[in-house]
Amino acid sequence: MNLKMNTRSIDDRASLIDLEGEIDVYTAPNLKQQIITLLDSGVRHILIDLTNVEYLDSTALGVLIGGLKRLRERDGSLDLICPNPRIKRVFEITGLDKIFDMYTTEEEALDKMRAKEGK
Amino acid sequence: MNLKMNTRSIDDRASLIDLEGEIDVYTAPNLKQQIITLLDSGVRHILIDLTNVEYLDSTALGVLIGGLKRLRERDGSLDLICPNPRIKRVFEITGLDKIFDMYTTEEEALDKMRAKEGK
Amino acid sequence: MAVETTPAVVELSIPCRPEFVSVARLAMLGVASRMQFTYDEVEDIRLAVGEACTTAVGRAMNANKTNAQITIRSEILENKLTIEVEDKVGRMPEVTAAAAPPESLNEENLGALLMELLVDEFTVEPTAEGGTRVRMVKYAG
Amino acid sequence: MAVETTPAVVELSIPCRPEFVSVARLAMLGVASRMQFTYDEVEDIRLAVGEACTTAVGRAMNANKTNAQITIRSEILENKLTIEVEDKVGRMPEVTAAAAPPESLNEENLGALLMELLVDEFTVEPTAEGGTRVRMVKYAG
Ligand SMILES: Nc1ncnc2c1ncn2[C@@H]1O[C@H](COP(=O)(O)OP(=O)(O)O)[C@@H](O)[C@H]1O
Ligand SMILES: Nc1ncnc2c1ncn2[C@@H]1O[C@H](COP(=O)(O)OP(=O)(O)O)[C@@H](O)[C@H]1O
Repeated sequence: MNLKMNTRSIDDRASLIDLEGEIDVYTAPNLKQQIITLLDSGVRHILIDLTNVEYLDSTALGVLIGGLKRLRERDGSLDLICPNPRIKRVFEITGLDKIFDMYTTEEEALDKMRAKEGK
Repeated sequence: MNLKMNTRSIDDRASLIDLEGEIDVYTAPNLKQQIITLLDSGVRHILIDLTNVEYLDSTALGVLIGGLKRLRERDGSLDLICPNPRIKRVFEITGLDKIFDMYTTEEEALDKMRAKEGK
Repeated sequence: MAVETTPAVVELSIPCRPEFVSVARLAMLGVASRMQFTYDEVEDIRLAVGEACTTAVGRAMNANKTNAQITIRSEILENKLTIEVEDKVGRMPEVTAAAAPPESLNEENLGALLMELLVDEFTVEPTAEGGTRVRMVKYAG
Repeated sequence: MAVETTPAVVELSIPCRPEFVSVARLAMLGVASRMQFTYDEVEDIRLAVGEACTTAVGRAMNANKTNAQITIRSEILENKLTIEVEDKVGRMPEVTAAAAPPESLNEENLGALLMELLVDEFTVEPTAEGGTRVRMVKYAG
Protein backbone atom coordinates (compact mmCIF):
# COMPACT_ATOMS: atom_id res chain seq x y z
CA MET A 1 0.00 0.00 0.00
CA ASN A 2 2.95 2.30 -0.25
CA LEU A 3 4.54 3.89 -3.26
CA LYS A 4 7.83 2.59 -4.58
CA MET A 5 9.71 5.02 -6.74
CA ASN A 6 12.61 4.20 -9.03
CA THR A 7 14.24 6.98 -11.00
CA ARG A 8 16.56 6.33 -13.88
CA SER A 9 18.41 8.80 -16.02
CA ILE A 10 17.86 8.54 -19.77
CA ASP A 11 20.26 11.35 -20.69
CA ASP A 12 21.32 14.57 -18.96
CA ARG A 13 18.01 16.26 -19.86
CA ALA A 14 15.64 13.31 -19.46
CA SER A 15 14.61 10.90 -16.70
CA LEU A 16 12.15 8.11 -16.19
CA ILE A 17 10.30 7.64 -12.88
CA ASP A 18 8.99 4.12 -12.44
CA LEU A 19 6.19 3.96 -9.89
CA GLU A 20 4.72 0.96 -8.11
CA GLY A 21 1.84 0.91 -5.64
CA GLU A 22 -0.64 3.58 -4.65
CA ILE A 23 -0.35 7.31 -5.34
CA ASP A 24 -2.63 9.06 -2.87
CA VAL A 25 -2.65 11.93 -0.37
CA TYR A 26 -0.07 10.05 1.73
CA THR A 27 2.39 9.11 -0.99
CA ALA A 28 1.90 11.82 -3.67
CA PRO A 29 4.16 14.33 -1.83
CA ASN A 30 7.10 11.97 -2.44
CA LEU A 31 6.40 12.02 -6.16
CA LYS A 32 6.09 15.81 -6.13
CA GLN A 33 9.43 16.10 -4.35
CA GLN A 34 11.07 13.79 -6.86
CA ILE A 35 9.77 15.85 -9.79
CA ILE A 36 11.05 19.05 -8.17
CA THR A 37 14.46 17.47 -7.51
CA LEU A 38 14.75 16.41 -11.14
CA LEU A 39 13.68 19.86 -12.34
CA ASP A 40 16.26 21.52 -10.08
CA SER A 41 18.98 19.24 -11.44
CA GLY A 42 18.27 20.44 -14.98
CA VAL A 43 16.03 17.63 -16.24
CA ARG A 44 13.43 18.91 -18.71
CA HIS A 45 11.80 15.71 -19.97
CA ILE A 46 10.23 13.38 -17.47
CA LEU A 47 8.59 10.10 -18.31
CA ILE A 48 6.44 8.58 -15.59
CA ASP A 49 5.73 4.88 -15.79
CA LEU A 50 2.36 4.06 -14.20
CA THR A 51 2.36 0.42 -15.32
CA ASN A 52 2.59 -0.93 -11.77
CA VAL A 53 0.44 1.73 -10.14
CA GLU A 54 -2.74 0.16 -8.86
CA TYR A 55 -4.40 3.23 -7.37
CA LEU A 56 -4.20 6.92 -8.14
CA ASP A 57 -6.37 9.77 -6.91
CA SER A 58 -6.87 13.52 -7.35
CA THR A 59 -3.76 14.26 -5.29
CA ALA A 60 -1.70 12.26 -7.75
CA LEU A 61 -3.37 13.99 -10.69
CA GLY A 62 -2.63 17.37 -9.07
CA VAL A 63 1.04 16.55 -8.73
CA LEU A 64 1.22 15.35 -12.33
CA ILE A 65 -0.55 18.48 -13.62
CA GLY A 66 1.72 20.68 -11.53
CA GLY A 67 4.79 18.91 -12.86
CA LEU A 68 3.54 19.16 -16.42
CA LYS A 69 2.98 22.92 -16.08
CA ARG A 70 6.43 23.54 -14.61
CA LEU A 71 8.12 21.49 -17.32
CA ARG A 72 6.17 23.04 -20.20
CA GLU A 73 7.06 26.52 -18.89
CA ARG A 74 10.68 25.44 -19.47
CA ASP A 75 9.97 23.92 -22.90
CA GLY A 76 10.09 20.47 -21.38
CA SER A 77 7.62 17.60 -21.19
CA LEU A 78 6.02 15.22 -18.72
CA ASP A 79 4.60 12.13 -20.41
CA LEU A 80 2.97 9.04 -19.03
CA ILE A 81 3.23 5.30 -19.67
CA CYS A 82 -0.15 3.90 -18.71
CA PRO A 83 -1.21 0.51 -20.08
CA ASN A 84 -3.56 -0.23 -17.16
CA PRO A 85 -7.13 0.53 -18.31
CA ARG A 86 -8.37 1.21 -14.74
CA ILE A 87 -5.74 3.89 -14.20
CA LYS A 88 -6.20 5.27 -17.71
CA ARG A 89 -9.92 5.58 -17.04
CA VAL A 90 -9.25 8.08 -14.25
CA PHE A 91 -7.49 10.32 -16.78
CA GLU A 92 -10.22 9.79 -19.34
CA ILE A 93 -13.22 10.62 -17.16
CA THR A 94 -11.53 13.78 -15.92
CA GLY A 95 -10.51 14.82 -19.46
CA LEU A 96 -6.83 14.77 -18.47
CA ASP A 97 -5.99 12.27 -21.21
CA LYS A 98 -6.19 15.30 -23.53
CA ILE A 99 -3.59 17.20 -21.49
CA PHE A 100 -1.02 14.46 -21.09
CA ASP A 101 0.75 12.49 -23.77
CA MET A 102 -0.01 8.93 -22.71
CA TYR A 103 1.65 5.79 -24.07
CA THR A 104 1.18 2.09 -23.65
CA THR A 105 4.80 0.97 -23.76
CA GLU A 106 8.07 2.43 -22.57
CA GLU A 107 9.55 2.00 -26.05
CA GLU A 108 6.87 4.13 -27.69
CA ALA A 109 7.12 6.77 -24.98
CA LEU A 110 10.92 6.97 -25.23
CA ASP A 111 10.76 7.35 -29.03
CA LYS A 112 8.33 10.25 -28.74
CA MET A 113 10.27 11.88 -25.94
CA ARG A 114 13.50 11.76 -27.92
CA ALA A 115 11.67 13.45 -30.79
CA LYS A 116 10.60 16.21 -28.38
CA GLU A 117 14.14 16.59 -27.08
CA GLY A 118 15.36 16.83 -30.65
CA LYS A 119 13.47 19.98 -31.54
CA MET B 1 -12.39 -12.07 -1.46
CA ASN B 2 -14.60 -14.99 -2.19
CA LEU B 3 -13.80 -18.66 -2.50
CA LYS B 4 -13.70 -20.30 -5.91
CA MET B 5 -14.07 -24.05 -5.84
CA ASN B 6 -13.26 -26.41 -8.67
CA THR B 7 -13.81 -30.12 -8.20
CA ARG B 8 -12.39 -32.70 -10.51
CA SER B 9 -12.75 -36.44 -10.42
CA ILE B 10 -9.55 -38.46 -10.35
CA ASP B 11 -11.26 -41.85 -10.40
CA ASP B 12 -14.57 -43.15 -9.00
CA ARG B 13 -13.17 -43.19 -5.45
CA ALA B 14 -11.02 -40.06 -5.54
CA SER B 15 -11.50 -36.35 -6.22
CA LEU B 16 -9.47 -33.18 -6.15
CA ILE B 17 -10.91 -29.88 -4.90
CA ASP B 18 -9.01 -26.89 -6.17
CA LEU B 19 -9.60 -23.80 -4.04
CA GLU B 20 -8.86 -20.16 -4.79
CA GLY B 21 -9.39 -17.16 -2.53
CA GLU B 22 -10.30 -16.94 1.13
CA ILE B 23 -11.64 -19.74 3.33
CA ASP B 24 -13.30 -18.09 6.30
CA VAL B 25 -16.51 -18.16 8.32
CA TYR B 26 -18.39 -16.89 5.26
CA THR B 27 -17.02 -19.28 2.65
CA ALA B 28 -16.05 -22.39 4.65
CA PRO B 29 -19.63 -23.77 4.67
CA ASN B 30 -19.40 -24.14 0.88
CA LEU B 31 -16.30 -26.27 1.25
CA LYS B 32 -17.94 -28.36 3.96
CA GLN B 33 -20.95 -28.95 1.72
CA GLN B 34 -18.71 -29.98 -1.15
CA ILE B 35 -16.86 -32.50 1.03
CA ILE B 36 -20.17 -33.95 2.22
CA THR B 37 -21.47 -34.19 -1.35
CA LEU B 38 -18.37 -36.08 -2.45
CA LEU B 39 -18.60 -38.40 0.57
CA ASP B 40 -22.25 -39.12 -0.22
CA SER B 41 -21.38 -39.93 -3.82
CA GLY B 42 -18.93 -42.61 -2.66
CA VAL B 43 -15.65 -40.70 -2.87
CA ARG B 44 -13.22 -41.86 -0.19
CA HIS B 45 -10.01 -40.02 -1.10
CA ILE B 46 -10.09 -36.25 -1.31
CA LEU B 47 -7.16 -34.09 -2.25
CA ILE B 48 -7.55 -30.39 -1.49
CA ASP B 49 -5.33 -27.98 -3.38
CA LEU B 50 -4.63 -24.87 -1.28
CA THR B 51 -2.06 -23.42 -3.70
CA ASN B 52 -4.24 -20.44 -4.59
CA VAL B 53 -5.74 -19.92 -1.15
CA GLU B 54 -4.53 -16.65 0.29
CA TYR B 55 -6.35 -16.73 3.62
CA LEU B 56 -7.59 -19.53 5.84
CA ASP B 57 -8.88 -19.40 9.41
CA SER B 58 -10.08 -21.68 12.22
CA THR B 59 -13.39 -22.24 10.45
CA ALA B 60 -11.53 -23.62 7.46
CA LEU B 61 -9.36 -25.78 9.73
CA GLY B 62 -12.50 -27.07 11.44
CA VAL B 63 -14.03 -28.11 8.14
CA LEU B 64 -10.83 -29.83 7.06
CA ILE B 65 -10.51 -31.68 10.37
CA GLY B 66 -14.16 -32.72 10.19
CA GLY B 67 -13.73 -33.96 6.65
CA LEU B 68 -10.58 -35.86 7.58
CA LYS B 69 -12.35 -37.60 10.47
CA ARG B 70 -15.31 -38.63 8.34
CA LEU B 71 -13.06 -39.98 5.60
CA ARG B 72 -10.74 -41.86 7.94
CA GLU B 73 -13.76 -43.49 9.58
CA ARG B 74 -14.45 -44.90 6.11
CA ASP B 75 -10.82 -45.90 5.49
CA GLY B 76 -10.40 -42.93 3.22
CA SER B 77 -8.08 -39.95 3.22
CA LEU B 78 -8.10 -36.18 3.01
CA ASP B 79 -4.73 -34.77 1.98
CA LEU B 80 -3.59 -31.25 1.26
CA ILE B 81 -1.47 -29.58 -1.37
CA CYS B 82 0.00 -26.53 0.30
CA PRO B 83 3.11 -24.91 -1.17
CA ASN B 84 2.30 -21.45 0.25
CA PRO B 85 4.44 -20.97 3.40
CA ARG B 86 1.99 -18.47 4.95
CA ILE B 87 -0.87 -20.94 4.75
CA LYS B 88 1.35 -23.83 5.80
CA ARG B 89 2.38 -21.82 8.84
CA VAL B 90 -1.22 -21.81 10.13
CA PHE B 91 -1.15 -25.63 10.12
CA GLU B 92 2.28 -25.69 11.72
CA ILE B 93 1.61 -23.35 14.63
CA THR B 94 -1.59 -25.22 15.48
CA GLY B 95 0.14 -28.61 15.20
CA LEU B 96 -2.24 -29.68 12.45
CA ASP B 97 0.62 -30.36 10.05
CA LYS B 98 1.04 -33.57 12.07
CA ILE B 99 -2.57 -34.61 11.44
CA PHE B 100 -2.76 -33.94 7.71
CA ASP B 101 -0.60 -35.35 4.97
CA MET B 102 0.61 -32.19 3.28
CA TYR B 103 2.36 -31.99 -0.08
CA THR B 104 3.98 -29.27 -2.11
CA THR B 105 2.96 -30.40 -5.58
CA GLU B 106 -0.11 -32.03 -7.07
CA GLU B 107 2.05 -34.74 -8.64
CA GLU B 108 3.52 -35.82 -5.32
CA ALA B 109 0.11 -35.75 -3.64
CA LEU B 110 -1.51 -37.81 -6.39
CA ASP B 111 1.25 -40.43 -6.20
CA LYS B 112 0.79 -40.83 -2.45
CA MET B 113 -2.97 -40.90 -2.75
CA ARG B 114 -2.88 -43.64 -5.38
CA ALA B 115 -0.68 -45.62 -3.01
CA LYS B 116 -3.30 -45.20 -0.26
CA GLU B 117 -6.07 -46.25 -2.65
CA GLY B 118 -4.01 -49.28 -3.58
CA LYS B 119 -4.01 -50.83 -0.12
CA MET C 1 -38.60 -5.91 -7.38
CA ALA C 2 -36.47 -6.18 -4.27
CA VAL C 3 -38.16 -5.18 -1.06
CA GLU C 4 -36.30 -2.54 0.96
CA THR C 5 -35.32 -3.99 4.29
CA THR C 6 -33.24 -2.63 7.15
CA PRO C 7 -29.79 -1.81 5.84
CA ALA C 8 -26.66 -3.40 7.26
CA VAL C 9 -24.43 -0.67 8.67
CA VAL C 10 -20.65 -0.51 8.62
CA GLU C 11 -19.14 2.46 10.37
CA LEU C 12 -15.50 3.43 10.41
CA SER C 13 -13.74 6.23 12.23
CA ILE C 14 -10.18 7.19 11.26
CA PRO C 15 -7.83 10.03 12.16
CA CYS C 16 -8.04 12.92 9.69
CA ARG C 17 -4.51 12.27 8.44
CA PRO C 18 -3.02 11.20 5.09
CA GLU C 19 -1.75 7.82 6.28
CA PHE C 20 -5.22 6.62 7.30
CA VAL C 21 -7.11 7.27 4.08
CA SER C 22 -5.99 3.87 2.79
CA VAL C 23 -7.71 2.20 5.76
CA ALA C 24 -11.02 3.71 4.63
CA ARG C 25 -10.40 2.59 1.06
CA LEU C 26 -9.64 -0.97 2.12
CA ALA C 27 -12.69 -1.21 4.36
CA MET C 28 -14.93 0.08 1.54
CA LEU C 29 -13.34 -2.40 -0.85
CA GLY C 30 -14.47 -5.09 1.58
CA VAL C 31 -17.99 -3.69 1.82
CA ALA C 32 -18.45 -3.20 -1.93
CA SER C 33 -16.93 -6.58 -2.83
CA ARG C 34 -19.65 -8.36 -0.91
CA MET C 35 -22.38 -6.62 -2.93
CA GLN C 36 -23.58 -7.11 -6.52
CA PHE C 37 -21.15 -4.54 -7.93
CA THR C 38 -18.95 -5.21 -10.93
CA TYR C 39 -15.20 -5.03 -10.51
CA ASP C 40 -15.20 -1.57 -12.10
CA GLU C 41 -17.95 -0.31 -9.80
CA VAL C 42 -16.05 -1.56 -6.76
CA GLU C 43 -13.03 0.43 -7.97
CA ASP C 44 -15.25 3.50 -8.47
CA ILE C 45 -16.47 3.26 -4.88
CA ARG C 46 -12.95 2.84 -3.54
CA LEU C 47 -11.82 5.96 -5.39
CA ALA C 48 -14.89 8.02 -4.47
CA VAL C 49 -14.48 7.26 -0.77
CA GLY C 50 -10.77 7.97 -1.01
CA GLU C 51 -11.56 11.37 -2.51
CA ALA C 52 -14.11 12.22 0.17
CA CYS C 53 -11.58 11.43 2.91
CA THR C 54 -8.83 13.26 1.05
CA THR C 55 -10.74 16.55 0.94
CA ALA C 56 -11.28 16.25 4.69
CA VAL C 57 -7.59 15.53 5.27
CA GLY C 58 -6.66 18.52 3.13
CA ARG C 59 -8.89 20.83 5.12
CA ALA C 60 -7.66 19.34 8.39
CA MET C 61 -4.05 19.99 7.43
CA ASN C 62 -4.83 23.59 6.45
CA ALA C 63 -6.71 24.17 9.70
CA ASN C 64 -4.19 22.32 11.87
CA LYS C 65 -6.91 19.91 12.94
CA THR C 66 -5.33 16.56 12.14
CA ASN C 67 -6.31 15.35 15.60
CA ALA C 68 -9.93 15.20 14.44
CA GLN C 69 -11.57 12.01 13.20
CA ILE C 70 -13.39 11.27 9.93
CA THR C 71 -16.42 9.01 10.05
CA ILE C 72 -17.26 6.80 7.09
CA ARG C 73 -20.70 5.28 7.44
CA SER C 74 -22.03 2.76 4.90
CA GLU C 75 -25.62 1.63 4.65
CA ILE C 76 -25.88 -1.56 2.67
CA LEU C 77 -29.05 -2.72 0.97
CA GLU C 78 -29.28 -5.48 -1.61
CA ASN C 79 -28.64 -3.17 -4.55
CA LYS C 80 -27.95 0.21 -3.00
CA LEU C 81 -24.91 1.43 -1.13
CA THR C 82 -25.08 4.75 0.70
CA ILE C 83 -21.86 6.22 2.05
CA GLU C 84 -21.64 9.24 4.31
CA VAL C 85 -18.22 10.72 4.97
CA GLU C 86 -18.34 13.24 7.76
CA ASP C 87 -15.65 15.43 9.22
CA LYS C 88 -15.44 18.23 11.75
CA VAL C 89 -12.76 20.26 10.01
CA GLY C 90 -14.56 23.01 8.17
CA ARG C 91 -16.60 23.40 5.04
CA MET C 92 -15.75 22.01 1.67
CA PRO C 93 -15.50 24.99 -0.69
CA GLU C 94 -18.09 25.38 -3.46
CA VAL C 95 -16.87 23.50 -6.50
CA THR C 96 -17.80 24.02 -10.11
CA ALA C 97 -15.93 21.02 -11.35
CA ALA C 98 -18.11 19.93 -14.23
CA ALA C 99 -17.87 23.34 -15.91
CA ALA C 100 -14.12 23.80 -15.58
CA PRO C 101 -11.83 23.09 -18.55
CA PRO C 102 -9.34 20.31 -17.76
CA GLU C 103 -6.38 22.71 -17.82
CA SER C 104 -7.70 24.70 -14.88
CA LEU C 105 -8.31 21.69 -12.67
CA ASN C 106 -6.53 21.59 -9.35
CA GLU C 107 -6.58 18.85 -6.75
CA GLU C 108 -9.63 20.22 -4.98
CA ASN C 109 -12.00 20.40 -7.91
CA LEU C 110 -10.52 17.22 -9.38
CA GLY C 111 -11.57 15.42 -6.23
CA ALA C 112 -15.09 16.81 -6.44
CA LEU C 113 -15.30 16.05 -10.16
CA LEU C 114 -14.26 12.45 -9.55
CA MET C 115 -16.82 11.93 -6.81
CA GLU C 116 -19.56 13.35 -9.05
CA LEU C 117 -18.56 11.07 -11.89
CA LEU C 118 -18.05 7.89 -9.89
CA VAL C 119 -21.28 7.61 -7.92
CA ASP C 120 -24.96 7.90 -8.83
CA GLU C 121 -25.83 10.53 -6.24
CA PHE C 122 -23.42 13.00 -4.68
CA THR C 123 -24.28 15.75 -2.22
CA VAL C 124 -22.17 17.91 0.07
CA GLU C 125 -23.58 19.69 3.09
CA PRO C 126 -22.16 21.55 6.06
CA THR C 127 -22.76 19.90 9.43
CA ALA C 128 -23.97 21.57 12.60
CA GLU C 129 -20.54 20.98 14.18
CA GLY C 130 -18.79 23.10 11.55
CA GLY C 131 -17.69 20.23 9.37
CA THR C 132 -18.72 18.69 6.06
CA ARG C 133 -20.86 15.69 5.23
CA VAL C 134 -20.42 14.08 1.82
CA ARG C 135 -23.21 11.71 0.89
CA MET C 136 -22.80 9.29 -1.99
CA VAL C 137 -25.16 6.67 -3.33
CA LYS C 138 -24.28 3.91 -5.77
CA TYR C 139 -26.77 1.41 -7.17
CA ALA C 140 -25.73 -2.13 -8.00
CA GLY C 141 -26.97 -4.19 -10.94
CA MET D 1 13.51 4.76 23.48
CA ALA D 2 10.28 5.95 21.89
CA VAL D 3 8.16 8.25 23.98
CA GLU D 4 4.57 7.13 24.42
CA THR D 5 2.28 9.70 22.85
CA THR D 6 -1.47 9.80 22.31
CA PRO D 7 -2.44 6.81 20.18
CA ALA D 8 -4.20 7.23 16.86
CA VAL D 9 -7.56 5.49 17.02
CA VAL D 10 -9.31 3.58 14.25
CA GLU D 11 -12.71 2.24 15.15
CA LEU D 12 -14.86 -0.02 13.02
CA SER D 13 -18.34 -1.31 13.61
CA ILE D 14 -19.69 -4.20 11.49
CA PRO D 15 -22.76 -6.42 11.63
CA CYS D 16 -22.16 -9.65 13.54
CA ARG D 17 -22.50 -11.73 10.37
CA PRO D 18 -20.13 -13.99 8.39
CA GLU D 19 -20.03 -11.79 5.28
CA PHE D 20 -18.66 -8.78 7.18
CA VAL D 21 -15.67 -10.38 8.88
CA SER D 22 -13.62 -9.73 5.74
CA VAL D 23 -14.29 -5.99 6.10
CA ALA D 24 -12.64 -6.06 9.53
CA ARG D 25 -9.71 -8.03 8.15
CA LEU D 26 -9.17 -5.58 5.31
CA ALA D 27 -9.38 -2.54 7.58
CA MET D 28 -6.83 -4.09 9.97
CA LEU D 29 -4.59 -4.92 7.03
CA GLY D 30 -4.65 -1.20 6.25
CA VAL D 31 -3.87 -0.22 9.84
CA ALA D 32 -1.06 -2.74 10.33
CA SER D 33 0.51 -2.04 6.92
CA ARG D 34 1.14 1.55 7.92
CA MET D 35 3.08 0.48 11.01
CA GLN D 36 6.57 -0.99 11.43
CA PHE D 37 5.35 -4.58 11.21
CA THR D 38 6.92 -7.18 8.96
CA TYR D 39 4.82 -8.78 6.26
CA ASP D 40 4.38 -11.88 8.45
CA GLU D 41 3.31 -9.83 11.45
CA VAL D 42 0.72 -8.00 9.34
CA GLU D 43 -0.67 -11.39 8.32
CA ASP D 44 -0.72 -12.49 11.96
CA ILE D 45 -2.76 -9.43 12.91
CA ARG D 46 -5.18 -9.97 10.04
CA LEU D 47 -5.76 -13.57 11.12
CA ALA D 48 -6.03 -12.76 14.84
CA VAL D 49 -8.67 -10.07 14.20
CA GLY D 50 -10.50 -12.40 11.84
CA GLU D 51 -10.61 -15.03 14.60
CA ALA D 52 -11.86 -12.59 17.20
CA CYS D 53 -14.71 -11.52 14.91
CA THR D 54 -15.42 -15.12 13.94
CA THR D 55 -16.02 -16.23 17.53
CA ALA D 56 -18.48 -13.35 17.92
CA VAL D 57 -20.25 -14.29 14.69
CA GLY D 58 -20.46 -17.91 15.84
CA ARG D 59 -22.04 -16.94 19.14
CA ALA D 60 -24.37 -14.48 17.37
CA MET D 61 -25.61 -17.20 15.03
CA ASN D 62 -26.21 -19.61 17.91
CA ALA D 63 -28.06 -16.93 19.87
CA ASN D 64 -29.98 -15.60 16.85
CA LYS D 65 -28.42 -12.19 17.39
CA THR D 66 -26.95 -11.49 13.96
CA ASN D 67 -28.54 -8.03 14.10
CA ALA D 68 -25.95 -7.00 16.68
CA GLN D 69 -22.77 -5.15 15.77
CA ILE D 70 -19.13 -5.99 16.51
CA THR D 71 -16.78 -3.13 17.34
CA ILE D 72 -13.12 -3.36 16.39
CA ARG D 73 -11.10 -0.60 18.02
CA SER D 74 -7.40 -0.14 17.26
CA GLU D 75 -5.05 2.06 19.22
CA ILE D 76 -1.94 2.78 17.24
CA LEU D 77 1.34 3.85 18.79
CA GLU D 78 4.68 3.92 17.04
CA ASN D 79 5.54 0.33 17.91
CA LYS D 80 2.46 -0.99 19.68
CA LEU D 81 -0.90 -1.93 18.26
CA THR D 82 -3.77 -2.63 20.66
CA ILE D 83 -6.93 -4.14 19.25
CA GLU D 84 -10.17 -4.57 21.16
CA VAL D 85 -12.91 -6.62 19.57
CA GLU D 86 -16.16 -6.23 21.43
CA ASP D 87 -19.52 -7.86 20.89
CA LYS D 88 -22.85 -7.97 22.69
CA VAL D 89 -23.71 -11.57 21.91
CA GLY D 90 -22.80 -13.52 24.99
CA ARG D 91 -19.71 -14.87 26.64
CA MET D 92 -16.89 -16.64 24.93
CA PRO D 93 -16.62 -20.09 26.56
CA GLU D 94 -13.54 -20.87 28.64
CA VAL D 95 -10.90 -22.32 26.35
CA THR D 96 -7.99 -24.52 27.21
CA ALA D 97 -6.47 -24.41 23.79
CA ALA D 98 -2.80 -24.67 24.58
CA ALA D 99 -3.28 -27.89 26.54
CA ALA D 100 -5.42 -29.71 24.00
CA PRO D 101 -3.87 -32.31 21.68
CA PRO D 102 -4.25 -31.35 18.01
CA GLU D 103 -6.70 -34.21 17.35
CA SER D 104 -9.24 -32.85 19.77
CA LEU D 105 -9.24 -29.33 18.38
CA ASN D 106 -12.50 -27.94 17.14
CA GLU D 107 -13.16 -24.59 15.51
CA GLU D 108 -13.74 -22.81 18.79
CA ASN D 109 -10.56 -23.70 20.56
CA LEU D 110 -8.61 -23.50 17.30
CA GLY D 111 -9.69 -19.85 17.06
CA ALA D 112 -8.57 -19.16 20.63
CA LEU D 113 -5.32 -21.04 20.10
CA LEU D 114 -4.56 -18.99 16.98
CA MET D 115 -5.21 -15.69 18.74
CA GLU D 116 -2.94 -16.71 21.62
CA LEU D 117 -0.18 -17.69 19.24
CA LEU D 118 -0.44 -14.72 16.87
CA VAL D 119 -0.32 -11.74 19.23
CA ASP D 120 1.90 -10.76 22.16
CA GLU D 121 -0.91 -10.24 24.66
CA PHE D 122 -4.34 -11.83 24.51
CA THR D 123 -7.10 -11.44 27.08
CA VAL D 124 -10.81 -12.22 27.02
CA GLU D 125 -13.29 -10.66 29.39
CA PRO D 126 -17.06 -10.49 29.66
CA THR D 127 -18.56 -7.01 29.21
CA ALA D 128 -21.18 -5.36 31.38
CA GLU D 129 -23.65 -5.60 28.46
CA GLY D 130 -23.46 -9.39 28.40
CA GLY D 131 -20.97 -9.66 25.59
CA THR D 132 -17.28 -10.41 25.20
CA ARG D 133 -14.26 -8.16 24.82
CA VAL D 134 -11.12 -9.64 23.27
CA ARG D 135 -8.04 -7.51 23.77
CA MET D 136 -4.91 -8.16 21.75
CA VAL D 137 -1.60 -6.36 21.77
CA LYS D 138 1.14 -6.73 19.19
CA TYR D 139 4.52 -4.98 19.38
CA ALA D 140 6.33 -3.90 16.24
CA GLY D 141 10.08 -4.00 15.68
N1 LIG E 1 7.14 21.61 -9.18
C1 LIG E 1 6.06 20.88 -9.01
N2 LIG E 1 6.14 19.57 -9.25
C2 LIG E 1 5.09 18.79 -9.11
N3 LIG E 1 3.90 19.22 -8.71
C3 LIG E 1 3.76 20.51 -8.45
C4 LIG E 1 4.82 21.39 -8.57
N4 LIG E 1 4.37 22.61 -8.23
C5 LIG E 1 3.10 22.49 -7.93
N5 LIG E 1 2.70 21.22 -8.06
C6 LIG E 1 1.38 20.65 -7.84
O1 LIG E 1 0.60 20.95 -8.97
C7 LIG E 1 -0.67 21.40 -8.63
C8 LIG E 1 -1.06 22.61 -9.39
O2 LIG E 1 0.08 23.25 -9.91
P1 LIG E 1 0.30 24.82 -9.85
O3 LIG E 1 -1.00 25.52 -9.97
O4 LIG E 1 1.36 25.12 -10.85
O5 LIG E 1 0.90 24.91 -8.35
P2 LIG E 1 1.13 26.15 -7.41
O6 LIG E 1 0.12 25.94 -6.30
O7 LIG E 1 2.55 25.97 -6.91
O8 LIG E 1 0.94 27.39 -8.19
C9 LIG E 1 -0.64 21.65 -7.17
O9 LIG E 1 -1.60 20.79 -6.63
C10 LIG E 1 0.71 21.26 -6.67
O10 LIG E 1 0.60 20.27 -5.68
N1 LIG F 1 -18.89 -34.33 6.82
C1 LIG F 1 -18.16 -33.28 7.17
N2 LIG F 1 -17.38 -32.74 6.24
C2 LIG F 1 -16.64 -31.68 6.53
N3 LIG F 1 -16.61 -31.11 7.72
C3 LIG F 1 -17.35 -31.58 8.68
C4 LIG F 1 -18.17 -32.70 8.46
N4 LIG F 1 -18.81 -32.97 9.61
C5 LIG F 1 -18.39 -32.10 10.49
N5 LIG F 1 -17.50 -31.26 9.96
C6 LIG F 1 -16.79 -30.16 10.62
O1 LIG F 1 -15.72 -30.70 11.33
C7 LIG F 1 -15.60 -30.15 12.61
C8 LIG F 1 -15.42 -31.18 13.67
O2 LIG F 1 -15.84 -32.43 13.19
P1 LIG F 1 -16.77 -33.43 14.04
O3 LIG F 1 -16.44 -33.30 15.48
O4 LIG F 1 -16.65 -34.73 13.39
O5 LIG F 1 -18.19 -32.76 13.70
P2 LIG F 1 -19.61 -32.96 14.37
O6 LIG F 1 -19.88 -31.63 15.06
O7 LIG F 1 -20.53 -33.19 13.21
O8 LIG F 1 -19.49 -34.10 15.30
C9 LIG F 1 -16.83 -29.36 12.84
O9 LIG F 1 -16.41 -28.05 13.03
C10 LIG F 1 -17.64 -29.44 11.59
O10 LIG F 1 -17.86 -28.12 11.07
